[in-house]
Amino acid sequence: MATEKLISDDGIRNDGRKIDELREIKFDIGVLKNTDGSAYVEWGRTKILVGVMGPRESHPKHLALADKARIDAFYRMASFSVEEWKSPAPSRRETELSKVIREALSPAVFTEYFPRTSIDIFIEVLQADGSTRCAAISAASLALVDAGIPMRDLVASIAVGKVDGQLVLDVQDKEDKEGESDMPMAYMPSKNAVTLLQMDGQITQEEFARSIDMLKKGCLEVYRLQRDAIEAHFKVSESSNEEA
Amino acid sequence: MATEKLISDDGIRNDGRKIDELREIKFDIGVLKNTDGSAYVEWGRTKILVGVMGPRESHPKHLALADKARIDAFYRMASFSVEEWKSPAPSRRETELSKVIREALSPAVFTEYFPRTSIDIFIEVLQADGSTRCAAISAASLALVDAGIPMRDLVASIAVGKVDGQLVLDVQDKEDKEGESDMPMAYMPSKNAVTLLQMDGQITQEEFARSIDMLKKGCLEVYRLQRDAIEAHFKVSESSNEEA
Amino acid sequence: MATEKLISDDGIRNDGRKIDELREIKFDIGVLKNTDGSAYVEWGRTKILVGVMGPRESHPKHLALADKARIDAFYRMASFSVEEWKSPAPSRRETELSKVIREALSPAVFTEYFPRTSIDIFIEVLQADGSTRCAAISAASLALVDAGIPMRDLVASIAVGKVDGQLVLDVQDKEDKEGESDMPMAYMPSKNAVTLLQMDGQITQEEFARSIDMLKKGCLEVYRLQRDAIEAHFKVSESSNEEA
Amino acid sequence: MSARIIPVVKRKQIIELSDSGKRTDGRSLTDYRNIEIIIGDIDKAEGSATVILGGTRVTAGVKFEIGDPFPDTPNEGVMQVSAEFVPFASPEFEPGKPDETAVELARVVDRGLRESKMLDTSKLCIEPGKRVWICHVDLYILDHCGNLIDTAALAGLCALLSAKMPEAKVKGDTVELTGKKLPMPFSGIVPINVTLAKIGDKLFADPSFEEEEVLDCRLSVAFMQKGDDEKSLMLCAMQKGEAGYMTIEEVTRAVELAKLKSQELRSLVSSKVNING
Amino acid sequence: MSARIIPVVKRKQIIELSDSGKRTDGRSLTDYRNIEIIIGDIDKAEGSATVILGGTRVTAGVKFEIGDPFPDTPNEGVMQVSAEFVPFASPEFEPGKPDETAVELARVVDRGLRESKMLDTSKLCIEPGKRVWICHVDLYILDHCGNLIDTAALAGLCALLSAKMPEAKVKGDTVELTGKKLPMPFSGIVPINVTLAKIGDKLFADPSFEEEEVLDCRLSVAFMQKGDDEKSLMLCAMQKGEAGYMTIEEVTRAVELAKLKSQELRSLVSSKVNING
Amino acid sequence: MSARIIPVVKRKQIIELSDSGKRTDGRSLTDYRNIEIIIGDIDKAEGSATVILGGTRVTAGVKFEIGDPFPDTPNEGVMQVSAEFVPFASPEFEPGKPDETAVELARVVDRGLRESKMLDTSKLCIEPGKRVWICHVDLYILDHCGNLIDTAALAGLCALLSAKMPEAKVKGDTVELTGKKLPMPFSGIVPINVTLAKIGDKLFADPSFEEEEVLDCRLSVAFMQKGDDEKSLMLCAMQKGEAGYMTIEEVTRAVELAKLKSQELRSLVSSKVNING
Repeated sequence: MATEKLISDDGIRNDGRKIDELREIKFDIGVLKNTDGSAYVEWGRTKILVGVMGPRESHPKHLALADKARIDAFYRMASFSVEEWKSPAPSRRETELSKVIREALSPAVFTEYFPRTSIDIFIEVLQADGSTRCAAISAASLALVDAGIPMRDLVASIAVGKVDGQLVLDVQDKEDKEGESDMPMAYMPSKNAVTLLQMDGQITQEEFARSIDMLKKGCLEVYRLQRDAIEAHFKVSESSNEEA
Repeated sequence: MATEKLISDDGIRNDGRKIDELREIKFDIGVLKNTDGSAYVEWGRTKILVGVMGPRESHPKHLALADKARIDAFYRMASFSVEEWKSPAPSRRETELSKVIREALSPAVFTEYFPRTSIDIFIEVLQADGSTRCAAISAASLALVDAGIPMRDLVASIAVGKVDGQLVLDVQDKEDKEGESDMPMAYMPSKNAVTLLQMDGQITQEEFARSIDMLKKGCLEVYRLQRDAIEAHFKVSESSNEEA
Repeated sequence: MATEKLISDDGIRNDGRKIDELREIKFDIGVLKNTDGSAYVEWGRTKILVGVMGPRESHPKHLALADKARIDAFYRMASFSVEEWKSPAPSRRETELSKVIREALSPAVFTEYFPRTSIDIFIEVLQADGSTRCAAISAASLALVDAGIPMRDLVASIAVGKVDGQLVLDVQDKEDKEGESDMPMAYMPSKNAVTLLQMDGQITQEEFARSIDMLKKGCLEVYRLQRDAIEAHFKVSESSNEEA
Repeated sequence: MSARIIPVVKRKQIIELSDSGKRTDGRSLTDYRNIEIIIGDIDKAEGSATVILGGTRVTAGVKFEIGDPFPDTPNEGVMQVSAEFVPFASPEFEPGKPDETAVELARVVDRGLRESKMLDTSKLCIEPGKRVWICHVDLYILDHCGNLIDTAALAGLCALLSAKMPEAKVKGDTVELTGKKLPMPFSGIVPINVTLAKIGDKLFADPSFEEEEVLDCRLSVAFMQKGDDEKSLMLCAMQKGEAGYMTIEEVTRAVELAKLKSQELRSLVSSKVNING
Repeated sequence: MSARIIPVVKRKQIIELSDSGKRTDGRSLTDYRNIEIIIGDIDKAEGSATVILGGTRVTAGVKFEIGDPFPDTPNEGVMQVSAEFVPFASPEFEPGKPDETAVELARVVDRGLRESKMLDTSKLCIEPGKRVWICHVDLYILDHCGNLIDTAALAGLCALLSAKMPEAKVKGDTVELTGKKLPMPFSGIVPINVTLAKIGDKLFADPSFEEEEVLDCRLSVAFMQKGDDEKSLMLCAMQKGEAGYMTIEEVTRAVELAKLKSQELRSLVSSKVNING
Repeated sequence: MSARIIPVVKRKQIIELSDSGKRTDGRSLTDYRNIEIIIGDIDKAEGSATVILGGTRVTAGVKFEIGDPFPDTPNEGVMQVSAEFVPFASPEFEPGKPDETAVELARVVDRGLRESKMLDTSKLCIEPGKRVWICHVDLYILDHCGNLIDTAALAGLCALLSAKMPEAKVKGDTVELTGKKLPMPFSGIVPINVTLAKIGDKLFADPSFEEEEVLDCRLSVAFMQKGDDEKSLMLCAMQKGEAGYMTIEEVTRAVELAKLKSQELRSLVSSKVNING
């Protein structure tokens, strides 16, 4: 629990942000050479690489689905990504996050276009400073686009927390650990579709309602950054094509 | 080793039983909804659930046998079933018991009726208070009957121990741990077939002979309870069929 | 690091050998009953059994190679083979040694004669007293011959170490642990082929050149012992055939 | 492929029925199935409960073990929730296979119990920085007929509420167990988990196995409350599961519905076990 | 399927031969194959033995390690028997696969040694409640030509009887090894395991690999005796194995036969190693 | 089978080109690809570096943890190198599968760093015999376009050289972290690993992925040197890899070539990070 205050009297958080301000977010698309699609995100100090392999033959074969592609997500944290050295064996937390991230991204993918194949989404958290699942989902959407996989919409994601009794947008590590609650959401704006929603901590029903509003606005902001990144990436690709 | 006596001077054991008296045993047949056959037993404080799946396709296929069904048994103890919290990873003891239980039940099953299939017997010890393998085998026989699998006979099982120098029937936990020996046997009465026999501790050859006699009598008593349970179960099934 | 000297002033090592003298090496061929080929070596106090299975069907099948046999080597140390009790779970050292031993032996085998099959080389170190990989490779060559697998040449192996500043041939355990370097090599004399070469410790380039010379001579000596062992083995087999 | 056609047909039936507020087993959309709660059935455990919700059966046991504290909370004991799928609970469980479903189940139940602060873990400390009680809450899934999360959450809650903890005394270098059992350090707060399934555009409380096979997604919401004090009612955990989605309006409706159902379930728990330990 | 026809034919042959008291390798039904015992072949171990019974070969090594006592026996050291199947011992062993056969083998050998009380584990305690000797008895199955249990039991017994234990001295907070080797705390009791196979209606001592492939079941019986004192002869472990059965009369005959054979084997052991340590 | 024909054709091309001293990507036989070194990119680690060699990318992180010393070196800390293959680094890596290639990679990098004695591990001791620093050097393979060993060795070296170690103070029974960061106990020695591939009768420095697919074997040679002192230049580790062979003359040529290339790479490292810590 917090002993020092995390939000100053004039509403400034311990990293200088306002209550509803996002950290600096930088997406890079197409950064890996051995994948079908990839993206890198720096989200404040959080740094994540995502690689997509597929659609490709399912292995082992009996896992293939007759009418659609099988999507798998693997969320892993590098041993040096957190304060204390982490064993590389996947923790129960990593297992759960792999599941909810897969379920957050699946509704966006036209899996029915690729029956009997697998799409594997590999997420490597190089440095973790809060909201890694949100950053991972947002970057993975871009990696899927980079892989040329048709999608219903991008999935944008962000978290709202309660810190010193106030709701704040885009929770970083210190706020997550010392704050009162954490509530990440993933959202497809064009579908009004909540594809991930989790919460832990204590909030009133009224705070829940306000959180949902903030999450929606935050997701739209991330969505805009994702679209900017795609535009920038394809502009570069195009101009380099023209040069060629 | 015992510091206090486990048997009183007038031949009463520490749980009030006589030397050759069984604990209260209650069998229930058909207690699970997702199995092909099931049974539950309360045997004193020992509580065990058994579920049978099969005959069903062997998986992986190369384990299937061309001329008969493959039988597997899985004996597991719940983490809270014993005095000290038990890790859910199977211990070497659970591995060995799974093997001897499978070998105790196999001779009773007409496996040749179901070539290329598997019959899996899952045993979950919810509470362990001695003689769990005997209780498990006896209940598994009933679960196999419930699954409609044709059998040569029921397998009944019980243990004899040596406590304070005397042979006693149906060993419970305290007698097992503080006593001088434990000797479980499984038996098909109509075939005079000993399908499980183990012993640890020290006994003379004369005590061995007497133990065998007691085990045979004890198994016949368990056998009677098993048949009563089957009769009761099918009477109930029948009457509920009539009602329908 | 050495506190006492490992080499006396008149150039005698702590086990009585001269600088360039091998330990007593005894090869036995065809010592196991359940393999296709086997060999046993006592190399000073180092004792190793090698069994070869194959060429046989690859399992699982998808590991089979279309144009040649697949070779695998499994180097394992018995729990009692070293000073401190060793867990039987394969260590990272055993994993690496399995790989380099496989790569040391592969160039000698006419794998192209046996497409779609596997040749498995199982190495069990019963007692380890230095240079176990060299002894294992040298014995495995004989086990492959015993299995009737056609080979380009025998692979002979030995190590050179630096001890008290001097280069010595055939490093035993104490010299390996307290010495300044260890450099094992495997060699097919008729091909002038170095099939294994490793080094750890610190040596000058001049010492490296001298080491290579010593290693070559040492390998030729081991090679002679290997050929003697084969000759002795087939002489015995022949005469026992004649008797039959 | 026929295996995948059946769910499609079933889903259509279930959606059509739901348009008139009905379900295949006769319940209304907001009804739970029958709930049976057995307290203390595993008397060798420090606490235990079996909950049978419809046909779904979970036995939870609480065991104490002496262990090391986490480095960042040296003065607190540890509550640890785990879930085991017994293979006879469903034809789909394979023995010995680690399962993300079991991991998610355990972690969702864990968060509901933990975040409510129903248990004061600082009272589980034996020797600060050195030795603490590890309180295992182990959930054994014995029969799976749908809605494992709510069943397991109830079983875990009741097992915990029925538990007594062993008394330990530090004697110089060692710890001595007195053999006495102490009341658990409960706060009177009771968290209840309610799972709603979305199928088509309807929400279904307490989904059956059949409904789970065809759902779009589920939302599990834990509400906590201290005793009868309705003003203390708060959300303490949420988890959306499965590969479909809800709209924001559906999420809001689900939370509202979960609040109502949590009160019903909390009453039931209070009638079975003393919520103050 | 031809693979399964061969055993049927073999079984018939073996049973027919046995009717005239004979076996395929020329032995009588109660004969053991030739037994070779090598003591101390692994001189880096604290004790070791290799036993070759017919073609079956097991090397056992004894190693000491300092460890924690079990909570329920704080003043006793630990003897721990394990078995490893080296993959070249049989074409059927796969590397790295845990095997119930190895587990059963180790546990049967363990029970024979342990229940006989040949070793006084209280003498393996270094500091009560804190540090004890763990005495590893590791059985390496190197060649499998039938009757692993008896071979491994003999190898484990001989390795143990040939062992010396290291001397440890408690110095304040730490333990110092003096480098001296002490005699083991043996009681003079020697347990011997004898395995009988039932094939048809006959009992076969020391079954060969071929016989094991076609047997109905086996019964392993351990008899212990202190020195030459035949009055101290007692059973100390039994294990029925494999999926067939014996009648009660066959069990009784098997125990009688095992008693006789155990005396022969005990004499052999006594001639190779000092049974008092 | 076509999958195996392509390498055969490629190998022919590569060998033909090499006869005129050329490679498919325009390099000479002794050229390295472009090397980018980023220091300190993981600021939560005590030291970190990312090295991009051609397209091959490895991020190394250094983390400290308090642990037990090894029994045979009670007064020394522990440096531990491990390698993780992230599955997106190559279509051939499968998640969760232990891999002998990763084990070999980690151990080769480890030997180069360790045997050079660049780090004085006795200075990583906190309390002799009781508590030491474990210095994890973890290599994450993020993109594999050939020559993993040299890339990983450079990344590990640079991460280590950029690291600071935490200050720990013993207070009675416990250890307190002051929060201060101390310089690492470096000796000024820098080991550099150079890998040569043999294809046909030529040696290729810094093999690309394409070249690795068709090579006969590789030889990795680590040369160490203290500062600018060329007289201190020595070999400190070697590893031949893959299933082909080299002649003794090729080995000698490879060592000579590795010496030259190691000097180039050492200059590059010195320009990026202070080699004295």
